[in-house]
Amino acid sequence: MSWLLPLLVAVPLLGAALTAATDHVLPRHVKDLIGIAAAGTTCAFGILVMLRSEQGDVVHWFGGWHPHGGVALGIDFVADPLSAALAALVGGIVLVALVFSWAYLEEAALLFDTLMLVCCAAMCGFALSGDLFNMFVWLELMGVAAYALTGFEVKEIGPLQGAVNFAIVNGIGGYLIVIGIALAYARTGALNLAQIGVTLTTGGGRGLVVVAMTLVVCGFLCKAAVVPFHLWLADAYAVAPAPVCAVFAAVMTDIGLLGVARVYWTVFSHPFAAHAPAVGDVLLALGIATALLGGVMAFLQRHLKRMLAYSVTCHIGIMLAGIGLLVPAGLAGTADLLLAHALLVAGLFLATGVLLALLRSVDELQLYGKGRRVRWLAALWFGAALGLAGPPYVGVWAGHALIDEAASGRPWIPPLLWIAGALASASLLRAGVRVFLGRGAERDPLLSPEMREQPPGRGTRLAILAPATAVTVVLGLLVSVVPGLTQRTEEAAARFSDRAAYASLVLRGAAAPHTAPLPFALEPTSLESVLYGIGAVLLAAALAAFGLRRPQLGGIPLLVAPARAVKAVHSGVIGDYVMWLTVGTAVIGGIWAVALR
Amino acid sequence: MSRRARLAIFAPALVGFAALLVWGVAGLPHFGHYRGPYGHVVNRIVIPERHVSNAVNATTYDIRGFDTMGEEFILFAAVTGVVLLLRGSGRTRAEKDDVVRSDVVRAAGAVAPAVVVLVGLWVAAFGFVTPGGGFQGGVAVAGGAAVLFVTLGYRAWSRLGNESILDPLEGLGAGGYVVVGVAALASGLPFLTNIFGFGVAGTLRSGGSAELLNWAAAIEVAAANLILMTEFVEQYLVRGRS
Amino acid sequence: MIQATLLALVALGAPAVVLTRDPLRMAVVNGLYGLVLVLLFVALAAPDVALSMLVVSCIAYPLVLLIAISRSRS
Amino acid sequence: MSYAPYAVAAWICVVGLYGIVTSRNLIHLGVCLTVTQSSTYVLLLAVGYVHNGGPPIFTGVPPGTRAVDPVVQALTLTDIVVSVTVLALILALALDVHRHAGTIDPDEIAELHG
Repeated sequence: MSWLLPLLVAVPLLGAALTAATDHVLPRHVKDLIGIAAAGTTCAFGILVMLRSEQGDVVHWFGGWHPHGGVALGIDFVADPLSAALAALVGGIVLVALVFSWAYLEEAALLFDTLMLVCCAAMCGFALSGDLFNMFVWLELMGVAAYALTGFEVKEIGPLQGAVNFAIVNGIGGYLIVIGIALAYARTGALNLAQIGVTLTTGGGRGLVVVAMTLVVCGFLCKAAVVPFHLWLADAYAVAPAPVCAVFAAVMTDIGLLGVARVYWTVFSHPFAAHAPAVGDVLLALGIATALLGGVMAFLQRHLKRMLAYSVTCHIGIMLAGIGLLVPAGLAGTADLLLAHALLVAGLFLATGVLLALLRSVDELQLYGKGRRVRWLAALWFGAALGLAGPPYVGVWAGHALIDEAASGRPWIPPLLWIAGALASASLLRAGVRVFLGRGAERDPLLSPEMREQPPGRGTRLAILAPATAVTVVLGLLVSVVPGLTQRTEEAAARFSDRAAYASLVLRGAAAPHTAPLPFALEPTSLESVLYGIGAVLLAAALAAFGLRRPQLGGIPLLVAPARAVKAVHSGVIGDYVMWLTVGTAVIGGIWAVALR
Repeated sequence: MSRRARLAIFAPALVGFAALLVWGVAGLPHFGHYRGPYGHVVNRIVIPERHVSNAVNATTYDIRGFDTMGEEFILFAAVTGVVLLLRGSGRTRAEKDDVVRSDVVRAAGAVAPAVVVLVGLWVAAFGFVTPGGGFQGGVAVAGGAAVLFVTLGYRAWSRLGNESILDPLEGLGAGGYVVVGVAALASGLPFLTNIFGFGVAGTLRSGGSAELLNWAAAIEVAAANLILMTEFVEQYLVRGRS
Repeated sequence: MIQATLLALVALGAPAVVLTRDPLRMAVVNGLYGLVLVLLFVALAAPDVALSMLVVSCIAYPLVLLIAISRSRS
Repeated sequence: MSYAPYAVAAWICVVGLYGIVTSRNLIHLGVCLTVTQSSTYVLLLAVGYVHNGGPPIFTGVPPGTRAVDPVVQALTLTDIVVSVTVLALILALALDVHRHAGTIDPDEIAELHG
């Protein structure tokens, strides 16, 4: 079965090479079919690997270079249920995006499939890789393909600026990771995650390990767009074509979080075991700050894609907080949340594509009341927006509930995360009411206009766009009621965070003991999470109503001034972004330097 | 934010960042005291196990050959991206004049780069024996060819730079690397396993199927760089006309 | 001794590149910086890397940079 | 000398970052990125160096000769490819930005965007 692992990367890469080589020979729909077939195969293989890995992690050593005496020479892929599920999700989302773009992007499809497939392969490779430098390679590959996809609409300045900021911030993040790798390598003489982890369990060199962790984690946080590394995200996601945004928002951002979780549990959990709360609390604080800031910024947008981009930032923060709790339940919550969020936000981005195709705009105020006749889209929009708040047994609720459980010792954490999610939902609901129902104030001076986006050609086929969007949203709403999902993610998260078992499997081939099959049932949940879910929906509705009425209520200076200040920080100037990146790295490193010494 | 404000926040942050880096490198072993084990093991085994005398290339195309596959695709994706950005910018492909008109310059320009191309091929061929390999050779071939065709004239250049030759070649180089990997998989071995056995150390074919990967990389790198240079040179020529 | 000298040159070269604000001059200084790096890599017993850096800093960087600069001035 | 190469690598990284933040020209900024990345080459190669070690190429030398670490060299090769590709992409983006905005000063581009 381990032969399936390399195919998760090889199939999309072969598809990419094929579509590029035949760019001038084959007609467009043949290339689209190649792309769709490659993405579909990746998704199917990912699901197979995920099912197989439930009985035990699967390892593949490239080139047959098995480790000798605890020294790993080659590169390995390790499929545990979480990473295999992420690879399957990547394949699935890319599949939906390619199907959507088939009917959406009319003429500009030159080399589009090629880059999407490369991006898909890179995300799968990153999810499965068990080698620190190999992770960096996939991260760079993902980035290079993504920068070009962002600047896809080269006729306008917005996409170009977004791509430049994206490329520079992520490029610097990559260098931080390489410096961290060099430090870890000098200390351990290894690049394999398991081997680095084992070697770091002995010996001193504390400062070096702290700095290596800081640099690698900050590098991944650049990709995940966590405060203060998040500024590039909205610039890039607001401007890329809708199907590209769906892929970026649903899976590419979250890949950075997987990187953080992976290096923490395989490498750094042991050297800092005695100070684990100091490591976790920094991640937790960053997560909460990101979630709240993302929610507030989403509320201050009128450009729908920019709003969605900030809602991604918000949920990334919630997920990071789940990881920062450093317990398997928190990680499991993050995984469930990631799945539901990926499907819902991909659906919402596709919905903005439909809006752009039908109504020629993605601006909340310009579209005021224009969406009245598109009832099906309204239903999907409101459904997805509510699903992101997490009413009981809908959408992201199951993930939130697991995080609540993990944070049981610290009751102040869950409300903050629920409020942040409600803020993001509120902005989407507010936009939905304006666009689809035509209610509320028609102007709001606090929401500044953004660049217009060129609508796609007239040849879009709604018969494909509508089902693609609908399937994604409906699947996302159903994640919380899949029987047995919660138990399986919890089990998978427990294995993901078991450093010793991972190391002995990778370095000595020792398989983990077989676990009993898990039931297919809904797990009983605490009343608390049900109440939080209801509360979040009510709060989101109230905030949305406030947002609709705010201009009539007159200026509330206490709110307006801070809102403008927060917006001013997101300036679009790359120098500012890199400055904040440096500040973030220095501060995180400084805190860890003091706390972990 | 004004430039002054940005610098005022940046300066202390940069000092902190620098302090962090210094603290990190202070924990390194003294310079010149690499402790291993990874590199030492690789140096010990390349000749007995792989019959390859250049340990760097054995690492690049065999032991860590999978990294190199990703690397080839980084180049592939970047070139695809550049093509997308520069070709898609709505400019027409007009007939362009040749840049260099002096025959003497042309003759000199034809001989010198031809030598570079040959050196590039040599560098790529002997990668498993001496320093060099697919990447270095590929860039040299592309660079030589680029100068050659700039001096020989744009028409000759655009014939070579024609996407209908270079794009398939690039796809072939990148895809070929994956195909070699899948071939091993199809014969029941792990991805990218060396399936052709090993040659004699110190000779041209000492790498086994890693040699194939080396050539796939050379083709990919040469084609990718030529496409890249074509796109940029066209930018220059378009300006010369307008 | 050779290593120390080359390291010092690299340490001076980096700010020289960064502080040269005129792009054309910067391209030239960057080429020189690349050559010093090549020599340093040779001194660090890394001929393969030196060769890569050589082809990159003599062929790829200058061509792409010079054209970009000439375009951005029109 | 025992820590000098590491210090030089850290210095290059800091200098490059300074250049990126203060840059007023996207082409200049792209080159500053490659300078920042060159710190990683120096660090990687320095980390794998062995005193009096030869290059890890064993053509015509007796087996067991002292040699430096080949792995960091392979990593540096990949790193160099990454830097070339990122520079090419940023320059291509800069050319398109110039075509549409008439400027490649990051501050001015952001103002245009609003």
